[in-house]
Amino acid sequence: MLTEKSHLASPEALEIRDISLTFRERRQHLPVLNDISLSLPAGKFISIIGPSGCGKSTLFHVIGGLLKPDRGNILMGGQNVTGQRGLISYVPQKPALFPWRNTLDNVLLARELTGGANEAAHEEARAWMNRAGLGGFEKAYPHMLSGGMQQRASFLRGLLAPQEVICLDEPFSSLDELTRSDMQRWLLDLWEDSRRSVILITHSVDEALILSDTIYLLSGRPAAVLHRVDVPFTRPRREDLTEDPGFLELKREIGARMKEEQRKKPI
Amino acid sequence: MLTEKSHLASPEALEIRDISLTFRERRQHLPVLNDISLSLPAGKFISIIGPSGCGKSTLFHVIGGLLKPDRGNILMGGQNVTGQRGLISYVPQKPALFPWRNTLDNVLLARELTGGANEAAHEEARAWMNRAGLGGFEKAYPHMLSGGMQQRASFLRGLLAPQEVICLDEPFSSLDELTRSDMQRWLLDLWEDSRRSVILITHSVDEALILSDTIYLLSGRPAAVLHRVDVPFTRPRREDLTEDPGFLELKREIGARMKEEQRKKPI
Amino acid sequence: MKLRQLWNSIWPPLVAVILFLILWQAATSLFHIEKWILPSPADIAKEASTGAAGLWRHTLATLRLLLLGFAIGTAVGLLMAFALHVVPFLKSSLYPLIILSQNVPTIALAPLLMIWFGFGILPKIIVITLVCFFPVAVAAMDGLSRADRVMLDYMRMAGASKGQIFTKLEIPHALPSILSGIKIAATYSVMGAVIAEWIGADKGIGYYMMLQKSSFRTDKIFLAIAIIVAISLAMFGLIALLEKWLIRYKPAKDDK
Amino acid sequence: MKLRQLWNSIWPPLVAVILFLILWQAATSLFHIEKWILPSPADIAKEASTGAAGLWRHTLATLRLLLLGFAIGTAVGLLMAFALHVVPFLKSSLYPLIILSQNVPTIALAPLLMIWFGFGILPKIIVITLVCFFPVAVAAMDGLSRADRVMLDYMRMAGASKGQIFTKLEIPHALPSILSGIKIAATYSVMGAVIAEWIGADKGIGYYMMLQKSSFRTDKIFLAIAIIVAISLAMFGLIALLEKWLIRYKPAKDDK
Amino acid sequence: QNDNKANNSAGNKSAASGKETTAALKDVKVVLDWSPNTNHTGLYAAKEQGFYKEEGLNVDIVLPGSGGADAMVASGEVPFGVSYQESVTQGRTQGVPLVSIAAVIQHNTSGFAAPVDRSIKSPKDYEGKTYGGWGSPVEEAILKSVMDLSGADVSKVKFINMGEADYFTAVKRDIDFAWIFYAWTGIEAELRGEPLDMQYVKDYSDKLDYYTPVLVTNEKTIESDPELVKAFLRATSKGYQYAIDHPEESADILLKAVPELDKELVVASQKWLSPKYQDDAARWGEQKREVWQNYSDWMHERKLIESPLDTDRAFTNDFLPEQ
Ligand SMILES: Nc1ncnc2c1ncn2[C@@H]1O[C@H](COP(=O)(O)OP(=O)(O)OP(=O)(O)O)[C@@H](O)[C@H]1O
Ligand SMILES: Nc1ncnc2c1ncn2[C@@H]1O[C@H](COP(=O)(O)OP(=O)(O)OP(=O)(O)O)[C@@H](O)[C@H]1O
Ligand SMILES: O=C([O-])O
Ligand SMILES: [Mg+2]
Ligand SMILES: [Mg+2]
Repeated sequence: MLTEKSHLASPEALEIRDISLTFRERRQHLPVLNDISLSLPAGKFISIIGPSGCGKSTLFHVIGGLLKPDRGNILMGGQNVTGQRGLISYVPQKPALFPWRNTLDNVLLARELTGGANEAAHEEARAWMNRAGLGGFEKAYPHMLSGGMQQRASFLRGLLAPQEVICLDEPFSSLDELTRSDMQRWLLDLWEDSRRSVILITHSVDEALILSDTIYLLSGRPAAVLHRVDVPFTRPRREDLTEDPGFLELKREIGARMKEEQRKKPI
Repeated sequence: MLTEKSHLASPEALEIRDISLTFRERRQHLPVLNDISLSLPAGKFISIIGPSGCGKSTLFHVIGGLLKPDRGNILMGGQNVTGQRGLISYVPQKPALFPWRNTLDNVLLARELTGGANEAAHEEARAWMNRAGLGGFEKAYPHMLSGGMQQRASFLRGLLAPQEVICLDEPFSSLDELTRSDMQRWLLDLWEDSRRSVILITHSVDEALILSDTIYLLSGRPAAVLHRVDVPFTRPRREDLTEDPGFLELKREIGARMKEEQRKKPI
Repeated sequence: MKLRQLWNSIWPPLVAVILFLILWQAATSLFHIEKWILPSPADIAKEASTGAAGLWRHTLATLRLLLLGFAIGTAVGLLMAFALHVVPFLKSSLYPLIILSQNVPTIALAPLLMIWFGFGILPKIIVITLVCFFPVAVAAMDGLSRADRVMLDYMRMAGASKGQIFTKLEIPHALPSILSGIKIAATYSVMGAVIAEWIGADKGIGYYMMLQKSSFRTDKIFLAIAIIVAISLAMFGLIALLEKWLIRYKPAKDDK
Repeated sequence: MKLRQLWNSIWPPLVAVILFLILWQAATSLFHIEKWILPSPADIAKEASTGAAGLWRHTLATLRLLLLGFAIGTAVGLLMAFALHVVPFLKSSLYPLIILSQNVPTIALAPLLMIWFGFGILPKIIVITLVCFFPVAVAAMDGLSRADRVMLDYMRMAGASKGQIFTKLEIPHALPSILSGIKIAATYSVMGAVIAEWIGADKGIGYYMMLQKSSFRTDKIFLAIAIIVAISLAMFGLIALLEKWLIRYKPAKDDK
Repeated sequence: QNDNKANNSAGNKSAASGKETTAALKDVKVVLDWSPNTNHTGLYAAKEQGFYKEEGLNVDIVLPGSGGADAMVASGEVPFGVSYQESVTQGRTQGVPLVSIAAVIQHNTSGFAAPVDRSIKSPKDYEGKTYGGWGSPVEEAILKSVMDLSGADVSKVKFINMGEADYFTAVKRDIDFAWIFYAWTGIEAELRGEPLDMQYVKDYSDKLDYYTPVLVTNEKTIESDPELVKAFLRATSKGYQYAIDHPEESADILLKAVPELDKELVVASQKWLSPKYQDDAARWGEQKREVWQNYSDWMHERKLIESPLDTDRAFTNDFLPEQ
């Protein structure tokens, strides 16, 4: 039925259909994803919020083809791509920079993988590193960067990858609020320019509300979609949006829903 | 002179005096700490806020004796302990769990180092893991934990260490807001019970205001103390403190100061 | 399920070995290679079925020698690596002498050993030890010195003593390297024992081979080699099992 | 500054070697060890000063042989490790045969090599290759299979092909292991060349030693050993330099 | 413990033992030159027949391994060993205190051998052929002597070092002829049905009829315990006499002591060799001064040794039993 519907509608950039997954290690079973469905229309920005350990990163691993779900499918542009890799730009939760590459080469890695690490890419990477406060650290190895600097390098690496769909797993968690909002604004600018489709995991309701068109609230483990929140604010979003009463109201509502859920299943 | 003074006053749990440090790698010099002084009175809770990459973690490394400052001293209880190790309980920015130890054994590591990993410690660790939502993951290896779960394990490891002074480097950055405030509340409870002295690095002004007696704002690299903010709220702090007008005012003020600083030196 | 896993790890090498034997058999009969140049597997098997009884004694002697030598060699290699790792000055100064120890050929060493230590088991153990300790020591030192920086920093910050860093971080981290060195040493220990027996023995596979060589009995030499190979494989397999058991924490390569 | 670093890395081994030589000299004169059992360093030095001219030719021959053999052995070891790593089925099936290759003693192998390949350089290269490839292959396979899980997951998620994972992640990650294997192989290659020369050669250090053995010129044998050791140390040192140059990214052990 | 062992074996062979006492036997080692073969039969026979025990000796026959016997004996680690005239000569000129005390075989049974299909009938035929050896200057000098005496040119022989390969393997490829002991390799060729042509080196010059192998001891033992040397040689001489008189039984003794040896080869070799131990000498083990002198002169002339040999100290017949 669902399949029928989506074939009629214009294809989504990314559609996640009834994904379930259980980790099996020896005799232990840990159900992590429970019938998750969500969709990312082309050119849109969605966010995922859920308690720590509920299965968000695991969901990304399924989208990226790293893990095979027990049930359900991943569709991109209407095509079943479950288990296929290389279709998304990915910013992992841990920076995972390669210690033997300097920061510039790390930033260029994803571009290299798709064969586009030419002179122009180098220039672009340099410019972006400057923008992200990493100017002068092009030749520094990852162990010489601070935690937040590593995270920014990883973020740039993901942005420089050419794929349509971008999956960001808590990309700004180690940044101070100013650097963070600077990065957010920049991400929005880039996104508005290129109209790529973004899916973001975040623990910050503010961040989700500022950036996204839709927010999916996940339950505790095994993660299921608890709520889908459409963010009504017009774009481009105002700098002072966070003080808008509507914003605060929505924030409070999301907070309440999460709290309610967590009360049912304490973390 | 300064030395004289502190000998007269009651000794602070931790005092940082005019610490300066420059990273020297081949021909490159990177000044990171610029004459930093701050003090942590016994039984108090202070926070450090500063832009990403300014030198906060480096300061912790100096306190912990991992790095030798170019100038300045670290004092504990009035004694010069510059370069001495093992005097603090430490929660690093990256979890740094040992992949060959299961989570329980990782949590017990710091206790083991001080020779106190007895049956009681095991029980305590188990209870705390339950409390932190890690119940059932005692035997899981770190790679089987989510990012936030690893962070919580690392946090517990630090709490279980017996030292007087606790240094926390962004311990809650990967946690969702509910889990985070749960951990914060718990940390406060523990601290109020045991009256250990805590120094916390955080990017969240809310967090700093909720938890600490004093907040130090650091400038961009090389980090210097920009401002010292005494937090006036009574303890125990109310749950709804974040909606208190005084709280919001102080938060806005800190935000403004940081913004002003960052405008001078763009990240 | 477990049985199936076992079977899955056994059949590929089994097939390879059987294929190898078939090829060998085919080659010897196809090219009419004479038995005293290169006996066919069938010749060796025949020899084994008739003349194996006497070999048992030699096999046991060699086994005893090599297990003792391997144990001592591995222990020496580990202890040396530990000492040299803990005292960096020792490491930089003694490394040349360690390499030197690998470059004294048996023909120069054998008379010295015999003169100093007589005909007993001691000179033989020394030879095996010399062969075994080196790969273990090099691999262990390399593994020890490559402990993860972030974890090392944590340990130092947490006030871990040198000894604690060593036992709780560096050793567990170096374990895979060490086992890789021990695997190499296990393989060499068998040849080491054979060579040790050449420098003077009155039993053992090495002694047996020497006698067969002087009687031009190539088929018996190859029977001895088959036994050596079997021992080597067994040793390697045991270390691999030990490795699986010791290093359980690793994610299966393609889990889920 | 740089000079001082160099000096700091040179003097400890120098002192150790000199101490070793002094002890040796003292022992030989203290215990009246005869020259034909164990010559003293002074004897060897005297021999070197008078009789070294003729050795140059042999040294060159051995050097040529061992460099070629070492290069081929290392290449074979690496290629084998790469192939076996990329095709896990190959790995599990061929491992026994690789171990087998380390268990065929020279006395059985030499005649076969001679019959198949004659008396040229080829059989000798084969012997050195057999000696060298094994530690390289084992160390490389171990290093390749231990690539960091988080980075591996990233590479897969980012759509890296098997080849890209191999060249951009697994190889750089395995490099320290590989170099550790190559270091072992370099040390062995020298003895491998000497042994290869024993199984038939008309020049080279191994050949020279054999002749001196039969005319009781122990001092000349030890002179040959000194040359072997020098070559070995040089090889090891070169690999260590290469390692320093290739693996620059590591934090200095005690930076700041 | 030694007493016990001695008593047990003595009990089994009480007939052979004249002095059935509990007096402790003296432990003595003899180190061979190579793996056990029919050159050593007399030693095994003397042990098995109880001749050593009669002399109050408990003899242990040990293998030398790759180190060789000479260093063992010269250093005093082992009192007796098996060596060659050539080694003793070279060793002594280097200050190695070896002394030859008996010739195991009277005449040199070594020579150059080739499969018959190479049609090498005399040293003249070596020209244009390939010789497989181990690259020592002595080989080359011997070959040159032999060829010179037959009016052939040694420079027309191609030398190859065949290292570990044996005669049978070597002649399969590239190599035409090699230097062998007939008693072992030649007999094996007969047994295999691979007939060979052989030129014994002794047939070409008296100087090359040197002793190979010989029994050796070191100067220290001679000086400090001449009675031991005498006793050892008395028993050994009986052992070789037994081997001369009973080829088949003595072959069995060798095979029993070293069951790994090839039976056929040992028996055939023993039958061939037994008459050659004493041969034309007055008693087994006798060494002639001119043999030592001739060969060392020959070596010195060809610069194979650096200084002339003090012949009289290199060997002695003094410890052989009286006729
Ligand atoms: N080992 C090192 N070698 C050279 N430079 C280093 C090293 N460690 C840190 N730095 C530099 O020191 C500066 C401060 O790093 P630090 O980790 O202290 O920052 P931080 O304030 O903790 O930042 P964040 O909030 O991002 O964690 C950075 O610019 C970093 O590049
Ligand atoms: N390889 C694995 N094997 C077994 N269990 C795993 C594995 N990876 C993750 N898990 C489990 O799956 C659950 C979800 O993990 P996941 O990393 O997806 O959480 P998350 O939602 O991203 O949390 P966080 O916000 O803390 O990053 C956790 O309970 C974790 O223990
Ligand atoms: O943290 C947990 O959700 O278990
Ligand atoms: Mg996650
Ligand atoms: Mg930091």
